[in-house]
Amino acid sequence: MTETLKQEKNSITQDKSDVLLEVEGLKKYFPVKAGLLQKTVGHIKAVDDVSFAIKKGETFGLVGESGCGKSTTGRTLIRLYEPTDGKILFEGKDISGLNEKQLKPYRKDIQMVFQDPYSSLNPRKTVGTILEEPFRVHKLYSKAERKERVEHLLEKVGLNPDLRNRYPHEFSGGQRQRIGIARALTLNPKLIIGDEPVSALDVSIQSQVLNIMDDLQKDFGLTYLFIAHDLGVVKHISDRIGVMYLGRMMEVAPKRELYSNPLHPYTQALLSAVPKSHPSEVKKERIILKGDVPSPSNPPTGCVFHTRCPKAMDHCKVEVPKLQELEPGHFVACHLYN
Amino acid sequence: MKATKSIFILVNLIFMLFMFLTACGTTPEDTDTAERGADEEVDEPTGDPQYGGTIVLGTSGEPVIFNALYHQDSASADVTDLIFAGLTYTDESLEVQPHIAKDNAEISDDGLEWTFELQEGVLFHDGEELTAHDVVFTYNIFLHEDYTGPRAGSFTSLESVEAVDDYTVKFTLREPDARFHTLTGYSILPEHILGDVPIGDLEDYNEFNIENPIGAGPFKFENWDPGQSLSLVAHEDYFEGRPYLDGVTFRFASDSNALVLLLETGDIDHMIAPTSELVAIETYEHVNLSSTLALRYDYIGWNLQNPLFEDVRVRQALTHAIDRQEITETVLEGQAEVAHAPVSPLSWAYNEDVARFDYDPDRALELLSEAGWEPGEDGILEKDGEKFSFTILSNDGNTTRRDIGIIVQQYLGQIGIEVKPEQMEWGAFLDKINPPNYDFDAIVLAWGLALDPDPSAIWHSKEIENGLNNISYRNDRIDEISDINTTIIDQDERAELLGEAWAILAEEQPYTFLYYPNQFVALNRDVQGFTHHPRVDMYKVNEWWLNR
Amino acid sequence: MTTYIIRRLIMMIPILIGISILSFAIMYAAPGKPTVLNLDPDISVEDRERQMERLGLNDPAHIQYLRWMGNVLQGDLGNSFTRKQPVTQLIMDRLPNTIILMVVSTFLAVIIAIPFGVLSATRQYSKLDYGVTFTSFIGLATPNFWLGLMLIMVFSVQLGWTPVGGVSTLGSEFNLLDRIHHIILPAFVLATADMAGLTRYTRSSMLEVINQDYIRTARAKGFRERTVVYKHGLRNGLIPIITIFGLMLPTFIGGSVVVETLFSWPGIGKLFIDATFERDYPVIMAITMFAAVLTVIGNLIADILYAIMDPRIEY
Amino acid sequence: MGKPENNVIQQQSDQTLGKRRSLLSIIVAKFMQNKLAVFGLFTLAIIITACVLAPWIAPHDPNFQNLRNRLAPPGPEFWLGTDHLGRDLFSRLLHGGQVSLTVGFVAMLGAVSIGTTIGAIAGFFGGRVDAFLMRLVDVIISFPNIFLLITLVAVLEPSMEILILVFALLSWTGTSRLVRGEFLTLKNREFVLAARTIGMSNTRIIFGQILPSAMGPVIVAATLAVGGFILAESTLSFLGLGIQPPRASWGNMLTYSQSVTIFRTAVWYPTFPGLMILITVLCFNFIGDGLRDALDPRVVEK
Amino acid sequence: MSTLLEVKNLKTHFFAKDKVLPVVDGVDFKVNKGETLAIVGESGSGKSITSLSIMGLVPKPGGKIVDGEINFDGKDLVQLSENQMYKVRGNEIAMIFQEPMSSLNPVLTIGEQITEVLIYHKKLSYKEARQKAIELLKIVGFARAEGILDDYPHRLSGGMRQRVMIAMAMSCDPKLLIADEPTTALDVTVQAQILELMKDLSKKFDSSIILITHDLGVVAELADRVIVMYTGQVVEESPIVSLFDEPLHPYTQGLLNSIPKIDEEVERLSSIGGNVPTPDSFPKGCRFSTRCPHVMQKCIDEQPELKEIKPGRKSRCFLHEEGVGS
Repeated sequence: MTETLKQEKNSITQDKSDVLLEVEGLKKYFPVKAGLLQKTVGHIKAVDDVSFAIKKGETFGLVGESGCGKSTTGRTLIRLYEPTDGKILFEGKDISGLNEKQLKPYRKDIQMVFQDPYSSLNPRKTVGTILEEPFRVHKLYSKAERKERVEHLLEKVGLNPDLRNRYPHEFSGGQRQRIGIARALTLNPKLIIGDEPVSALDVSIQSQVLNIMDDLQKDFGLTYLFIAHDLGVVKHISDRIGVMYLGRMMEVAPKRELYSNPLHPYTQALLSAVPKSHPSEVKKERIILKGDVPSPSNPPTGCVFHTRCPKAMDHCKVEVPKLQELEPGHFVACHLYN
Repeated sequence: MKATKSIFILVNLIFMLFMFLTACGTTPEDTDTAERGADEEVDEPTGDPQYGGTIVLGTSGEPVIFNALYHQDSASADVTDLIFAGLTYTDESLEVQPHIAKDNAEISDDGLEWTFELQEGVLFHDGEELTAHDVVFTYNIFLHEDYTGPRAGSFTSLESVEAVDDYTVKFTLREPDARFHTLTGYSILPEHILGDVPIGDLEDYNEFNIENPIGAGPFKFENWDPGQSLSLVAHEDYFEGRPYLDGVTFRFASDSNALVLLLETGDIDHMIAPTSELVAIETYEHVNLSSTLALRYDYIGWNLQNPLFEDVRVRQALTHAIDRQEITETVLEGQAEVAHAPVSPLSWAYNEDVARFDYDPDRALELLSEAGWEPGEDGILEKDGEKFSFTILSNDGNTTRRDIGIIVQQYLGQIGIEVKPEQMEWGAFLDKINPPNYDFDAIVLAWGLALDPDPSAIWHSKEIENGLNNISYRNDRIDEISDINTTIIDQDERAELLGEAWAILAEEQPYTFLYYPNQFVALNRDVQGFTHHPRVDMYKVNEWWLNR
Repeated sequence: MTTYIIRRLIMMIPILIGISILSFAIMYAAPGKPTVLNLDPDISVEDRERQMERLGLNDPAHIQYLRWMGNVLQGDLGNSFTRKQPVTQLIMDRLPNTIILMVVSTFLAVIIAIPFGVLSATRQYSKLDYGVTFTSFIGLATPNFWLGLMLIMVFSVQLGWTPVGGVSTLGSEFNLLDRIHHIILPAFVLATADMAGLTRYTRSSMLEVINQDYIRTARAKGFRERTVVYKHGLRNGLIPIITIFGLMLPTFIGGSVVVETLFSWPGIGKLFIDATFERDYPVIMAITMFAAVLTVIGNLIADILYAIMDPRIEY
Repeated sequence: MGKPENNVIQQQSDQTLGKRRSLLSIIVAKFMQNKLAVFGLFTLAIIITACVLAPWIAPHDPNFQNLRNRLAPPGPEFWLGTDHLGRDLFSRLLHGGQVSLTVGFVAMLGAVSIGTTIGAIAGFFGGRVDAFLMRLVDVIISFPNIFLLITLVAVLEPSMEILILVFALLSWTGTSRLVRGEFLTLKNREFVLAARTIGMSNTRIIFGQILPSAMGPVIVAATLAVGGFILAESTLSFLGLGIQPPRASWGNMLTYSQSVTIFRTAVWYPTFPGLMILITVLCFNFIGDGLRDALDPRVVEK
Repeated sequence: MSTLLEVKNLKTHFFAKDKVLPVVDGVDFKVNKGETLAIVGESGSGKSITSLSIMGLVPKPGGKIVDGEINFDGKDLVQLSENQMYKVRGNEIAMIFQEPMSSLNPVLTIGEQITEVLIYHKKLSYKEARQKAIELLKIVGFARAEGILDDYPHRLSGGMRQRVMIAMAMSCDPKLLIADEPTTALDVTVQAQILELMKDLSKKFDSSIILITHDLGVVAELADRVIVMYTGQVVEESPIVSLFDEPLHPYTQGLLNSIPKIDEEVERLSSIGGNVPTPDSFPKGCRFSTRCPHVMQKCIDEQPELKEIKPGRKSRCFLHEEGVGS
């Protein structure tokens, strides 16, 4: 059932009317201050000119290594950070410039699930209080209704509703992450941004949570932006995937296309670096990247990947490659394909 | 591990021992049996005076400047008294006596011309002779328009001073001034050193004032170690003969408590002893206590701008209600005499025959009742719905006066008057009580009396607006007496007039005069030849000698 | 680094100006004027007035402040009102005493606190730890002046081991032993509270460090516990102490007020107290500013030391 | 798949229900482990109770003087003897404790409220607001505290209220730095970000979300501050600037230890207030130390 | 193949005020010379404490080895005095840790931290030690090794620090290297670098390695043999390939199935329900009984033993007795 649904979605990529969120040229720079007067001497270009679109009901995966700007992208989208430049079109309306008051209605529509199950729940409040908070902020429902809804949500994420009077410390990591998901669901959002929601969990718990997220997507018709560094997890949950490196989008493609036919040298290296899933498996020749990710405060010129790219050309040092659609739905930012 | 354990035990032991020592190590030594006489003199000298030795004088105030024309503090006065000499001095019976002058002033019949003959051979520390020109130089500074010191006001009656010859000096007054006697004791400055310094710069002329004062007194300035000590050495050519002591060292300590400890350990030989520490000092076997009546009285001043105290009967009642006898016997360890008027028994102008308002709470209530004050429901006196309630202010530095505020609260409470004692820091206290604020109900304070008994500075109504009459006392007869008494040169005649003033003030009770306290000097038994002066701390030190 | 220091020095300026304005304002608002502190019937109203004029006290507050500021910028701290001497002179006479006292008590505090703090941490929950903890708590809870009084009573008066007060024996030539003899009690009293605090800080800082991963690494390298604690632990543990240390500096000046009074120690703390009571504005201002500068510089030095001790900090 | 999962839920809830421990009980249990802290709390409770009940349990009027019975040694009538004005020391000790403890507590409340508010604002909003407030803190910290204290207390009349005010106004900086530091870390904690994503207002985030989590260190600091203020009052008393008589405070009673005479003839007089200060401050320090361990967020979150 | 290390019935318990936490509860395994043994388990399985027990670095106070033997190269490490252990740690057995960012002392240079081991254990002079350190750094892949020596750890990236840690661990040619989650904190491309490096080194130095990890991918890359730990006990022991081919214990099965893989696609991940029980709430019977899909009454009542099921393969499960197998 879902299999067919997903395929359907893939086939209508080009239909703009189905787009829930569109990001155009998003930039988030953090100033670097130094010197006598603490002037801004440069910027950490955490997110630099990133564009992509998420369609209603799909899961868009965002992968990359630490420092690539994937989390910053997520946090900028939900306006925890002020975007430096670019548009964030939610259902066609640009929310990048709205102030907190104008933003409030959209707060219901976009929600976030955080990485750390320990710090994402206020340790001094009961689970019930945490889950009722969104209702109070938006002045929704009566007291009784709130309680009922909270219990319903807890059930939905597989927790016993009787535990609503417990404090977060009484729960295990996986349970807490479910509570985090439940909180994101309280306001019936359209889009949920998952910022590494399972990376802090043990393997056996991780799969529980992924399954719950899958179930909820079906039940509530949710759209996910799923940020993660684990390629296996991203592959499992996503419909389409964007690969980021040093603040830039390297490649965007439907998941099967991406994993079977990675075009960008970075994507290729990334995939080849994933450890074998079976000891007797023979890997295609592993591409070992040299060195480390450069500092985002002083990114390389031209293509940001050229310093580590096994296929780098002189041209790559000079010109920033554009993200272009090589095959339908498969976008790559690389000079190799010019 | 063993080692650390024993360290731990040791540390604890030391700590406990320490606590124990401090708590129990100091049993009082038969303090109760020590006898204290009001005018006890130091042991008689045990032999003939001998030369040599240095004594250490403990003091809590540090001097500021060694120039009598500019200093305002007693610590400076103590030192300058030893370095400089004046034409006259006031002896322990408060009589003016000649010093550099051969005799007391020869006063013309109209009282306007005062002539002094100077002794010959009086030498400054640098060997120059002190002559009439130095006297003229010194006194002309007061008269100079550029003079910046605080004494110009004292010399308004002086018109000029001139040297008749090297050893004769003549003061010419504008009008007769009985007080002028007391002004002739000022330190004589050396003209040969200061003659070229502009008068306007003299106050800041530290080369002389602080670093190297040169006088004709018994001791020479030697060294000042700020904050710690100041040493003087004998002036070999002192005109009254070389002092017995080789030197005198002032040792500065933070407060009288520190001084008492220094006295106990023998680090200092002399200190002005506070009444509150007598009990301790008496136990020191190496220390003698000398006491004499201080030229001072303590009082409670009633702010007469406050309607509460308008009625003289109320003021009298307040005095009746306070057991001054008990206060002097207890808080002051019996070392004080109850006071009745604003004049010291030591003064030639003292009048014993004034109204007395001894402790008599019943009489107090009667008087208050006459004045319209009757007990209200809560026991507090009321009149026209007003409660008899006020604040009594004292300054926090003086524990005795602070305690008196508290004691008075209880005494007056017993007759139904509500008193709130309050203490303030001295500067703030003065700001509050002085013009233009007069912001107080009652104050506990004391007057250290000037050598001249002229009452005008405190009691004349013209002093209300800007002077020391901050309780706003007003009495025409007092104003009159104040105005004329200084023009009467004859002491007996003046004493009679002043006696009338004291009687009026005692009757009117603008103050409740509390007591005349004794003052004490604690002196190492080795120090001989000491004479206790009621007003001058460093009195005739050239006659002191050490029996060591 | 240099840029950082310069920047910090520049940042001091507004702070110091702020402090100077604040203290001037408080002082000016204070009741009581310098020259009327004596109720002397011999001094006439005119004489008082003339003195007010001479000291510039009749000018409006802001004029007085600007004049003071102008003089300070030219290096002139003015003359004391009551002591007739240049403020610089007064301070220079007393400052060495205060500095010596501070240095010795700091030294005492450090030399006692750090070893005990480290021992206490490395033997957490041992008898020694409890002993040190308890003793430092007592040190923190004892009123400083009371401790001083008791020590004087016991060691100076009862036992006669130490002098009652002062910097040196009167009239003696400079003598190191004599100086030590005089300074030991006041320095100890001044150091007590900080000593106790420092011990606690060292302990908790070391406890924090001892649980770090790199300590485990050092142990895994097979080093003896002593090497682990002193080579790998202590340097890291001392880094936060440096900050505390910078903050301690001003408390020493503050504490010196009490200790100097107790031990008749002629330093600037005692001078300040006297000046406050005398409303000796130039002296009050000078000492306040001096203490403020010392505080700010103390913090700066602490930060610089911090950067030297901790290679992670780069400016 | 559905069945085992439900099964699991059941098991989970049983499990968690079994080891239910509220936050408070964890903190209390942790605190109780610290023997010194418990001792401190117990002793302090006795002291505070005695002082609060002073008007009822004090055997004498603390201000009634009997000048003829000054500095009487401890005895059946006056348990701890009398002072230099013949007042009952025990009664004064109890009433003085009221004053000292009030000074300590109220000043602490003031300092903590100011410090918390300013620290919270600076830490939460950051940027210029933070820079300005921290410069203000720098000024006050760089201001030699005791000097300002002396000047202020000298200038204003040293009543208990003024003393409290001055203490509070000068002592908030530590708390504000502490709170600011906590806010700087906490404001980026994910539960705060979560609160922002649901559109919660800043005020609510500051007071409802961050502040409760930041209170741990503040409570510890506050506990220690009470003791600190009691000591500070006694130091000011030593300089003649503390609580003024006839009102008794431990500080101003202790100052009589300065008098050699009293030390020699009535050593008990300053000893008792001294001990009370020592013990009380010690208790506060013990409690603070215990709370530091008990309120350590690592304890709660792990 | 000779045995280098044999752990027998190791019990490391933690003592809290009112309870005993059996964090490591009867662990048995062997490491052969030159072999890489992986210890796999989720958090709370006791794998890290097992490794610290071998090192004699059980966190104090609280932790204590209460029973068992650790026979290493002919001596029982449990019985060695602290002084004797100093000679073993860092010299014969070296260890690297999970957090490269915090495992190096921030105030000492890289050079100081490497040379101190050599000077201490191998009694080299400073100069020799420095030379050797440069060699080691070159081996772990630093081209400019000299330059690195005087750098402080904070200037290096996570991957570089982990290399430094490895260089440090290898400096005394240890017979056994314990790597506790050596790549967990690293990015996947860096992890690949480190894994390659470790493969090379294990060959080059002929050291035995105990690799502790929760990541079965890393295990698949590096290990020869695997033991799977759960709640302080070994639940399965197996050569690497057969474990992946045919996991015996239901826990291992669940673990393998719940990992999303990049080369397979499943509609729904299988998962192990529930949570890992904490040491104060271990069930009475089989410790996995609270989560096991095959749980039987016997499992709740009794603890199964670790038994050899097939040659070289052990499992702790009653299912094998019943002949149910996998």
